[in-house]
Amino acid sequence: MTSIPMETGLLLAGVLFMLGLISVMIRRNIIFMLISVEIMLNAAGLAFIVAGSHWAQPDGQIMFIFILTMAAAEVSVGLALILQIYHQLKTLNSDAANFMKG
Amino acid sequence: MELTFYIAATVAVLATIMVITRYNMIHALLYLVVSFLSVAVVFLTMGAPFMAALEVIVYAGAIVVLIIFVIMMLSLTREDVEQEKAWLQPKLWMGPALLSFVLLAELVYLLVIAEMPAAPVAGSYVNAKAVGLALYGPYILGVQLSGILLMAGIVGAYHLGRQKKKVIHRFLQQQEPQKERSAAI
Amino acid sequence: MILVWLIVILMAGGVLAWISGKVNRSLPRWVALASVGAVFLMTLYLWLSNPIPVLGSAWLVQFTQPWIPQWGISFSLALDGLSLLMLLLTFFIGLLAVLISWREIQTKVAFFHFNLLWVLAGITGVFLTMDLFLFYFFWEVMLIPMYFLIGIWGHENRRYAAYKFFIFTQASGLLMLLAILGLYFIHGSQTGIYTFSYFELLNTTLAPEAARLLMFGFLAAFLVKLPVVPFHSWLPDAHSEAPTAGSVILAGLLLKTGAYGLLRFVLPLFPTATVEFAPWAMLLGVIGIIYGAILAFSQTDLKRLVAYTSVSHMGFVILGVFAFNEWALQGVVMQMITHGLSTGALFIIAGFLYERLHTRDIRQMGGFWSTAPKMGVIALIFVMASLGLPGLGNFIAEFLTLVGSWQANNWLTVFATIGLVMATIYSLRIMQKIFFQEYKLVQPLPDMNAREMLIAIPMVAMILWLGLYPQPVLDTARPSIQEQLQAYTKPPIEQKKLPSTLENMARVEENTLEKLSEKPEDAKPALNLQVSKSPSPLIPKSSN
Amino acid sequence: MGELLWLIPALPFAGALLLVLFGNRISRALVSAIGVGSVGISAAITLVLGIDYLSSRPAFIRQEVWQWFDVAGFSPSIAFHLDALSMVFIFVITFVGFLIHIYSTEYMAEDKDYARFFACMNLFVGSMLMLVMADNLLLLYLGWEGVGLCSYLLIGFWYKEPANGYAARKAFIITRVGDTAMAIGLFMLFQHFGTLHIQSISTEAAQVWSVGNETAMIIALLLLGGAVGKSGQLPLQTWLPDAMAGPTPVSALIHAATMVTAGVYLVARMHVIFALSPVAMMAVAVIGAVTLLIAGFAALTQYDIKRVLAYSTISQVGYMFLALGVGAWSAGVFHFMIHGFFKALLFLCAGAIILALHHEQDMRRMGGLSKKLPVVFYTFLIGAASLAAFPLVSAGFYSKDQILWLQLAGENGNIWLYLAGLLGAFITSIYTFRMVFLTFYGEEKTHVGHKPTMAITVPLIILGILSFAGGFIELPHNFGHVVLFSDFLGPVLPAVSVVPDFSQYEWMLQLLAAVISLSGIFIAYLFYYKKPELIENIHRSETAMAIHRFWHSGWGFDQLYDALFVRPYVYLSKVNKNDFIDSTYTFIANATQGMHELFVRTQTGIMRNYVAGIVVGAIMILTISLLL
Repeated sequence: MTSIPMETGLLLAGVLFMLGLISVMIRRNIIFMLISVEIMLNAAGLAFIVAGSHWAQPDGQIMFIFILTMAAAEVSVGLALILQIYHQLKTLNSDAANFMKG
Repeated sequence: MELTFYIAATVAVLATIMVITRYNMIHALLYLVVSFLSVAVVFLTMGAPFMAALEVIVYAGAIVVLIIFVIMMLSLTREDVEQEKAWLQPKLWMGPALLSFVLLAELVYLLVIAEMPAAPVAGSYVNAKAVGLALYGPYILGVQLSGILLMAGIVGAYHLGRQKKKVIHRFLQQQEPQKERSAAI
Repeated sequence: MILVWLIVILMAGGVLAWISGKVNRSLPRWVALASVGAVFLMTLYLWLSNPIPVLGSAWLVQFTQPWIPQWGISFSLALDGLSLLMLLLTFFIGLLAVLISWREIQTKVAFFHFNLLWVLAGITGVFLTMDLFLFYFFWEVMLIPMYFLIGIWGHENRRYAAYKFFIFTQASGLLMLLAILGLYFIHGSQTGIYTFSYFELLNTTLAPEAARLLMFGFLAAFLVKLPVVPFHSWLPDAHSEAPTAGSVILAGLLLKTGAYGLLRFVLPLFPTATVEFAPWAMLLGVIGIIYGAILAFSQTDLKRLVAYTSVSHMGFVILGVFAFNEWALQGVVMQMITHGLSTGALFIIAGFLYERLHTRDIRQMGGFWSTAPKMGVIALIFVMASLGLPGLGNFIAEFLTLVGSWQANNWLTVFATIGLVMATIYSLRIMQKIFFQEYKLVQPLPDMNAREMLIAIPMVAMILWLGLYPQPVLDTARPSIQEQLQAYTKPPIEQKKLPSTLENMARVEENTLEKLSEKPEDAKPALNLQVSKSPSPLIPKSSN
Repeated sequence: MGELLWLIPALPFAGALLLVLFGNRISRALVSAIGVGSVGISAAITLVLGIDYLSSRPAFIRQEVWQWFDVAGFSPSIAFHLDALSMVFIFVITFVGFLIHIYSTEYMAEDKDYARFFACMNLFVGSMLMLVMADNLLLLYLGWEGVGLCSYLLIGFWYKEPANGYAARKAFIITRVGDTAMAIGLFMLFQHFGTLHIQSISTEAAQVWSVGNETAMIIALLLLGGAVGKSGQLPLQTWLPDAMAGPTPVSALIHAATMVTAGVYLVARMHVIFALSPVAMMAVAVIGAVTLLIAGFAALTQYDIKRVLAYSTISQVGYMFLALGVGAWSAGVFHFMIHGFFKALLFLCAGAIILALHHEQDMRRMGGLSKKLPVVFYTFLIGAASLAAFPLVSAGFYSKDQILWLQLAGENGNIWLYLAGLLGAFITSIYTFRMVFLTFYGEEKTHVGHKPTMAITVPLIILGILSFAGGFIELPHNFGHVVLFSDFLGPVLPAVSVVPDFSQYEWMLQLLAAVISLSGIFIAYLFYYKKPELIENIHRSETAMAIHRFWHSGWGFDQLYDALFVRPYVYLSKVNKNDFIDSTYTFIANATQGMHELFVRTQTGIMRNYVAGIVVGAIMILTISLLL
């Protein structure tokens, strides 16, 4: 239990985060982007847990709970938005929603 | 225990790679569930069983289910998978992957050069009681804020999820009349 | 309390004018006329009744009420001779502005008069406040309605001009705010009293570098407003695009707030830094005089031409302010008043012509004397005023300024005086292009009507009065000018040069003594007559 | 009687004011009554005051009307100062001015802007009176500038012609150049004396400064600048010939009674300052000498009768400067007075001719007028004789002879100045009688229309008498020795000290001057009446014609100034019409706009790009923090 070095845990979090990040950048499908964001959030939560376990303090876990809450809220709002976009544009292509083009 | 950790970590990474390379959304989501579950195992090895449970219930359970519901509502077909395939050209991977690896490299470098302070306590097991006490003790404000956030999320989701006839902003309408087509439908 | 009333009447009048527009279209005009008239009469009463100076100094009336005491901000107003003169000018020009808009402004009449009165209120506040925070507040108050005046009722290119005006003055005003805050904190850290009060801040001792920086902050606002040459370019646009009333207020009043700020704040607050900066400031003034005059010559837009003459005339102001002696400062005060009148009058004439011709292009004018001789005479008088013809107010102003600046710097004064020749060149061009030459139009140009004469004649009377008997004005301004110069207990000119200056001072006293001794003679009917029987052409005065 | 002093300038001003206010609403008769009457009453008051003054002989009379202003000891008054010098000037101004006003009632009778004309004329006379009566230099400056304004208004009186407007502006601007120099002189005087009161300055300057003081020299030269501008002397003389664009009475007023003599007055009035500086005195004399020659040669070649007279004025004022420059103050003032009479006479005669010939001014189209206009002819002849200094019987002879004599006999005299004066006298008599022969002799070339009536002839006759008789109040020592005039001026202007052992040659010099004058007349007779083919011969030579053109254009000064000042100024102004400083601000605005255009491209609206941007930013920040 104690023998797992913190670096390894953090490295895992980092790798997961990177994978999520890559996916956000390459995907056009907006649902995939949402999924990737979930991966990233999860990775961040993992980093908190790793740190919390290293210090044997509850704070890391509490942060994870907050991230979890936030992820839940985010995903519900995000999905609602996706539905809207799909209804408006009849596509899941995020590039089509470029109304903010300057 | 160590071995468990490494196996779980490997599974998590592999599952995540699978998530991000799938063309079919449902497949990707299944891999995502695998990824979440393996992360939950990692949590267990880290001495956070309560969090592992939450991970399974909320992430692998609620969130993924939510996404699946939505995908079902959109009634996607094989064309969409083909479309996804067309979008996901190999050459697209290069830039983002490079950027991310640079970032990862820097992160690793930072981890390597950092002098890790030794853990003060040998046993790093933190039980649910300690978490609950901290949560409703010093973090009570955070809990309340989370409640508000969830409330806002519910309201927002409800509001956004409603079907409306026409929601294109008047500025956009004036400036980009070609977007009318989507609004007209 | 009367000072508060001045501002309150204007602001309330503005709101009332706006509301009354709902009732009747022409009611706002009357409301505006009544409120400006009321404050004008109040100020006139103040002037004529000569209130006794309070505080044992130049201050005539004071009013202080804490506003935000935590930060040392108070609603502090005070009136001295300088502000009194400026207020008289403000309300006089304000009355004219209301009158000239009677026919010209036909859209959004109520809102126009609201803006007009609020500009005047802002200017009044600027001339009265003795609290730097409040000063900045009023500085902004006069800015925004002016922006609307230009932007809504201006000519073709009004948006551009309004933005330009706003950006220039606002950016420079923010620098002033920084300087005010700097002064506030320096004073606070020195004495432990954090206050924006002008009188308290006067006693701040500043390190030379700090003084220099803070002075430049204040200068930024005032020099842009004045304007001094590299920062003048908002003025021609704003003046030429604004409606007539806007141009008149801009030229007559807003520019004067810059000059007033120099006199009231820069000189007493930073005596050493200003002395250091003085040669450069005077140089800027001279450049302004010459540059403005050269540019005025080639303009074809009448209002733009007059705007550049303002640049030229304001050069005299800064030249005089930084000469640090009473002649120059009296000249500056006179210049502020007479320039307000003469340039205002030229803008009014441009407005009259625009009403008739719908153009400001002087190439399309000419020969108007034959059909509009009255307008010709009035224009001639003000053109002559602007070139500094003796007998009209501007001459006194320019001559005193130059006499004063000569004591400070000979060569710059020489160049400034050359500016008078250039003033002649552009002024005569105005007359030539508009009133002389062959008459080109098909329709005869109607001469001035009764309302227009009602506007023009008081201005003519004022400019003549100021040219022939300016003493009441000079007397009113004297105590406050001496007050501003107090920081220069030893004026720099006395230390640097002129061994004979002391003699001059002695002679000055001698003169006043003699005047006293001549008083008994004044009682006789032929008091002013002196027949010398002595064979030598010595007058008794200089015999001692 | 001194209480009436203020009325002398006030009446013309009041007349001008009335005419400005009501001129368009009252009848012409009333306009002329106000216009002529105000100056007439001034003249009458001058006469009364003059008699009073002569009988009581006070040093001066000073009347303060009110204190103008008072700033820190600088306290000029609206106050008038009457002494012998101003008396002479007031006399000439009011009387000659009055006669010109009478004359104008007929000359301008047809003009539409009758009231405006008289308003300006009154203002002109008033300003000039203010100038010569001022007790301080600031009030003098008021009159000084007022004169400039009126010259502008009157030269450009017929404003529809752009050329007239140009001439008017030229006059105002060029004289203003001189005024500026004078203003600087005033600043210096104020700096040193703390007052601009003329008498105090005069007394103190003599005490404070010794002869040759540098400050005194600078001040004197600056004042000279002002004088040169108003008096049409080198180098600011170019406005005066163009000033002929105005109606002829205006020219008469400018040349005889007002304006051009202001410079002479200023130098005479400030003679204490000038006397302190030999350099400045020399400058005055040299400017006078050079000007009188240049203007004389230019006059020889003019065809426009008024331009001949204009150049002759420049030349004659040059004589006055010559006199002032050697310290012969009263001789200069004497010549001013005589010149005032005969120049007014000549101009008014020229005006009568022009009126008779339907506004024809070219002498080549005149001729044979001696029979048609006898009064004009005889009076013109008197004036011409005076201008040409016809010996013994003309007033001009005595005044000019005195100046020439003092060039040699005065202690500041100089043989070169004398020779210049003598040559000038020779040329003067040539061009004067060239004018007479071309205009009045030969065959008639233009039909005579308007015959002058009383309003024109009476002033001519009066002026003719004055031009004839005026000289007898001051006669040389060896010839009657009448010194009424210089005695009169004695208290104000010191007499010139004469080199003692020189007086024996006086009669020789007078004879020389007489011979010069007569030979000039003879040459004019020969060339322009007896043998016109001589002129033809000259006209055939290329060189002669080149010189002719050069002189005709007034020695090319106009072209020179045009190239040196006018065109560069206009160019500078036009090229920068849109204000290059503004373009720097426009540049800032455009640069901001450009940056906007640049950065707006990054806002693609595509979310993936934004994410990539965030990543790049994160990498950059991390890298930088790692490197540092």
